[in-house]
Amino acid sequence: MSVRAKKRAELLRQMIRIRRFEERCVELYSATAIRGFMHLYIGEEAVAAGVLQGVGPEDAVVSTYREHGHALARGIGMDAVLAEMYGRTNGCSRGRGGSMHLFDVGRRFYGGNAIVGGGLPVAVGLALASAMRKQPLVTVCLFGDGAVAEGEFHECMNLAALWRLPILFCCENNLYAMGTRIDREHAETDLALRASSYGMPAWAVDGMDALAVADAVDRAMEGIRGGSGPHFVELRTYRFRAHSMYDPDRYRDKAEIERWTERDPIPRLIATMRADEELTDNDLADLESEVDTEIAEAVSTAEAGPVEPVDELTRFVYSPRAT
Amino acid sequence: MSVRAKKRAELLRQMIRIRRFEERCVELYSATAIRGFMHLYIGEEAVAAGVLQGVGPEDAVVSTYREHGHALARGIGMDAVLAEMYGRTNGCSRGRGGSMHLFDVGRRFYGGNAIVGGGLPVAVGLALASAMRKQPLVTVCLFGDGAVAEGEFHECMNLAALWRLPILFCCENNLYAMGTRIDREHAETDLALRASSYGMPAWAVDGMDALAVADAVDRAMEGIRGGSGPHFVELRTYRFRAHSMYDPDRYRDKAEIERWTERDPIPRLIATMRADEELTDNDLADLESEVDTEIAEAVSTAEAGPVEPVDELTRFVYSPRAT
Amino acid sequence: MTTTYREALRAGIRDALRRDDRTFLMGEDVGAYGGSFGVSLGLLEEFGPERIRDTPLSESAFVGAGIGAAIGGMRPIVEIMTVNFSLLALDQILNNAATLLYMSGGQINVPLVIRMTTGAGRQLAAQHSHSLEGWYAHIPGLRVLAPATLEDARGMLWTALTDPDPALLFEHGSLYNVSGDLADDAGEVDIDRAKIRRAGTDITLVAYGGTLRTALAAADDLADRKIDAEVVDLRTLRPLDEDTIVESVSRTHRLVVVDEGWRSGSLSAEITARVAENAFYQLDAPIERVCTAEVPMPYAKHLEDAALPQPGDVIDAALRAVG
Amino acid sequence: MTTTYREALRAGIRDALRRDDRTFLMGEDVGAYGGSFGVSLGLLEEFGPERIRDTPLSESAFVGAGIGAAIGGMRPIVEIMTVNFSLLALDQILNNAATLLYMSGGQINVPLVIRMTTGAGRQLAAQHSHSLEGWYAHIPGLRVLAPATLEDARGMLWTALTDPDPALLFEHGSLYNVSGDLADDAGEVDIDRAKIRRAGTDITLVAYGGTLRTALAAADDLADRKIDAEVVDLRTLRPLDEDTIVESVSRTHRLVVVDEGWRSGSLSAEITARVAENAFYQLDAPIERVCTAEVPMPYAKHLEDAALPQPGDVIDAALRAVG
Ligand SMILES: Cc1ncc(C[n+]2csc(CCOP(=O)(O)OP(=O)(O)O)c2C)c(N)n1
Ligand SMILES: Cc1ncc(C[n+]2csc(CCOP(=O)(O)OP(=O)(O)O)c2C)c(N)n1
Ligand SMILES: [Mg+2]
Ligand SMILES: [Mg+2]
Repeated sequence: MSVRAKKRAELLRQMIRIRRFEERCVELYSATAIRGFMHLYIGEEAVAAGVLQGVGPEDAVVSTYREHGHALARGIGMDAVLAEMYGRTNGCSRGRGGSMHLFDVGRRFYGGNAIVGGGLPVAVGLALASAMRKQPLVTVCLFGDGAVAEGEFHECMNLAALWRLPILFCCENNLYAMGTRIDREHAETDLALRASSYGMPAWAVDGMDALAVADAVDRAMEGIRGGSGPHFVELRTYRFRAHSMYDPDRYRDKAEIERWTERDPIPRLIATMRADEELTDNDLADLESEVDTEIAEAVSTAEAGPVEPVDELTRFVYSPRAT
Repeated sequence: MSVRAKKRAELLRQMIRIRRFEERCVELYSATAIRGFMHLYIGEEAVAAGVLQGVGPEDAVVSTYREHGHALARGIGMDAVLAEMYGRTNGCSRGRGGSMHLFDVGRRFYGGNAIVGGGLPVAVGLALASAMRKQPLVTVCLFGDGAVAEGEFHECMNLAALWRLPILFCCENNLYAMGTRIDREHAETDLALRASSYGMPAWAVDGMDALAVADAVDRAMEGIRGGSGPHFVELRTYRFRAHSMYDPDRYRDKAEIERWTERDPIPRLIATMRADEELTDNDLADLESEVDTEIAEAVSTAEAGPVEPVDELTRFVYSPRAT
Repeated sequence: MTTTYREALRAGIRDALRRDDRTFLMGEDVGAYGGSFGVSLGLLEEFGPERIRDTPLSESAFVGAGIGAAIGGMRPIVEIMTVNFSLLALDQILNNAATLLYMSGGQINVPLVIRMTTGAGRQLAAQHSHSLEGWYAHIPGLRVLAPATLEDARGMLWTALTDPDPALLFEHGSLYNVSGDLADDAGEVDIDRAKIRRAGTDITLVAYGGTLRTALAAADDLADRKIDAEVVDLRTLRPLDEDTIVESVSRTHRLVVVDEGWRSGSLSAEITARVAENAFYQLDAPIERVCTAEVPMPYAKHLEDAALPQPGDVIDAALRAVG
Repeated sequence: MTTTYREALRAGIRDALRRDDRTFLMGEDVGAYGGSFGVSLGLLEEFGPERIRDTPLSESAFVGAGIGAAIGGMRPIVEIMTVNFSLLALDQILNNAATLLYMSGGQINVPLVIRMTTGAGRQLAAQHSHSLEGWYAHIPGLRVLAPATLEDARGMLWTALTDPDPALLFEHGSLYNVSGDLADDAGEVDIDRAKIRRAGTDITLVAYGGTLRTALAAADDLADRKIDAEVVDLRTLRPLDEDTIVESVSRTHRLVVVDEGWRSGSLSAEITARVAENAFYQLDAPIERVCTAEVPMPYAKHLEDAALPQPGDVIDAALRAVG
């Protein structure tokens, strides 16, 4: 396989993993195996796949509560993610975090922040640390269009640009912050334009096209690694599902959802790969069945996962102190 | 006198009132008649004079802790301002506010906010109220270059622009936020450019030129009253004195201060008026002596002001409740 | 009429909007989405987008705008989606809403009501499970309300809106679906006094908001054990109705405080202190507090249950006290 | 060596910067200005702008950046100019700094120290006079320190920096100029235990930070009246050293708590509650609290004095207790 074909295959694989995983999560939520807030990524997979493929193993990632896709594409085991959503000790946050708070320090995946905009300052600090430590690393920070309205966004863009920090801001613009459409949350709806007003390279990309996302991110990462400071990419995407499992989704037009569904990133990449003869029906079937197996195993692992003893409730509030 | 000459005379009068008042305040501070934080406006008078002349009597004004000039130009009595700084009951905030918290609801002067950026949301709300009540009024909000870095600035610019509120943002860019020079607080130091990225008319003005400030504000107010939503003017100015009475001013070059002092707005306007034969030596002497009298009277009033009885300490925490 | 807590709140808001055209509701997703917890569902259709006003994700700006609008003559109801996000607006609440009346020497009233959801119990984990109403009850200048019943859900808003001072209304997330009977014309309720929800002679259980049901459940169980518990619903957390508490304890001589806040520094501490100060010689046993464990709230159900005050914990505490 | 509290703090910071090159100081005006209260004066020259890092006015961003930098391997000291402005960063402190370790199931340490000035007494009025350390002491996951002596000013930072968990250091504004003797090689201090600053047998006065001097002054006066007061300096506000307090009260049987917070819901309430719970049968009189009046701080000196805890108030309370 060519390098290009390999890359595409990997993008497809990640997208399908995320999609099928979350489809399963919906069932598990209905079956009450998963509880709390759960925010689905379905429809937005091209962003996770395209962004995370460009992030080096030592680079840092900061995400939001809608982060199943980011976590999986970052390489956190599906079993550890699902066990977390089951609230088990073998979960990637030991059952304390749940769907919104996935962590994996080994993979430099720093969550999983459920305060809109709350991850941005932390990401700026991670970038500051690598800059001060002269490590050639990039911090990648993912957040939504809604977060752009928060004060922290502004403060962080300014700080990152002022200090020329090695950070990539990835704005997942899915056109809605819960039920609020972008033109009712932003005076300037061109978010890349907003970002560029801080004096950093910023542009918008078709977030339904995994290849375009990957290319944009590769280009941005190159710029950042080359020392040209923070970059911003706006990934124009759409969530096919409601905001969370609690959301009756009254505020969107069926027609709008349909229009976007036609741009589903998975069939789209499949079509491209087929046209370029990089993917056969067999390949796809293999991939799907591989993913099925992975999911089945994740469910078993999660179900078999031990429950934290209640007397461990206060563990990790503070570090154990040397005495 | 022509309308133009009258306007200029008034600008000059206000600037001289503010200047002489604060020069006196410095003495009174040394004499410990005034305490707490005191932030001088000396050097920036053209902004207060130029902005406030354009504000109608029913328009609202929101200011900062550096607001002696705004308060005086708004028409709050010098005696009420000074009595406030003395902590007396005849002060414009009944002695509870001090230098940083001057209020006069009758003149729709809503303070006097000492949290940097903290006045902006309130101003947005005042503008929202007049818009919802269909009153043809404008809210004028004054703040510094430092405030532009705060998250609240961003949130408020967006909200005002999104809702097309009748508000004038006046950024007093005196190049420093305490000891921090503008290029160390902002990635983009052109603050008008920053503001225009929210899609509102925004431009910079020579804040040492009272006439230029007045013209810019008149133009902006016309736009806002005409229904074209929020405007932003950046007033490029300089404080001749330290940030506050506590500040030893170690961070600025003497040469820089001198360079700016040469652009003192008061001699500058005097020169213009003289050149246009609008001002004689006598006029100026009259003006100065009028102001001297006003100050002397203010000092007497403040000194004679009663002190709030201590058992009134808890008054105004809550409104008296009808029972 | 059978109704839910959610519907009672909605009826209260609808009453207010109909009664006074200066009243409007503003917050994230109050309009098209119908309110994050469905409280304002249908109001957009009834009152239109001017009065049911969706805001961007900008807690500081829109809470501050509520303050400004109140000053400007409106009677805003601001919804902060949950108490967790209110931290982003805390400066506006503390330094403006609660302070302007005093700081201006009695000139500026802020007739604003801020509603928000509080509390845990739905596996929303560490960032979405706070009970911080105790913090707000620390702030002079605020009135802090916690409706625990349908009557209060419907009527407290009414009373609060007639108050010229700012009020905060905490709605416990676990109550929205609670249903019961409520008179069609239920209206204004007293917000000055705590209320005895169950009379008893052996021990006083003080609770509020989400913990009232916990205390009542415990009281039922204690009754089976021949312990006759009195249950006091605080209703108003600031100013505290100390008299009702002290009076009850003076009859029962024993006290358990049930509070969903983290134990150290929660409102339960203040109640304990008040009783220790004012009914010390009435007490026959140490005061007991049943609070939330001092941990960031864990996601896993069994851990969350262990962290939160349960009827069993209240029963144990009561038994120790009568023991 | 004679030194001031300010110099002791500076020496502590200098020690830290010399000892560990992962340590840096970041905040508004810590560099060129020398720190708002002069604490970091000269450090910029000694350590350069990378390590003495001025930030824009962006409390949320730079506090969050401190969190991120700590996670990323640095040992940041973040200065928030005063506690008043810390509200703007409270979300970062509560929802990230205090929570990440727990929420990640033990993966993420945040070895961060945040310093800030607290307290009133200098006529800075309502927005600049808060004592909110009691609020921070409510947050699980934080260590909250209040150095009241030169030893602690110098040494607490040292100990806090060796702690893998986040710590907050509250410096009372009225202490900076206090001078006294301090050993040249003064270093690390215990931050786990409260300290008896004056032994006594008749009554326990509990104080911390700015109120320690008030309590000691009262104790001197009480001695003249043949009342031998013990003065306990809390030093660490979270976790509270309950044992030392209870042990002292068990000897003296009487307690006055002196706290500059507003009375209702201040730390004094928690201390009262702990004693009421754990030393109830040891008490011979109701517990007394001497706190700040529940008002936004007024500017006028006589009103501010009346609002704040004074030695006379402590004496009166003690006399009531020994009654
Ligand atoms: C500060 C804050 N305010 C409100 C919320 C509630 N909330 C959770 S997600 C969300 C919408 C965020 O939209 P966006 O940033 O576009 O991300 P998306 O959900 O579309 O991925 C809101 C309002 C929150 N979590 N944090
Ligand atoms: C939120 C907040 N942070 C810090 C401060 C302390 N402070 C007071 S004034 C000031 C500088 C503000 O600069 P700018 O906005 O340019 O106004 P200027 O003083 O130059 O008029 C600072 C840092 C404050 N009052 N509020
Ligand atoms: Mg979105
Ligand atoms: Mg400035």
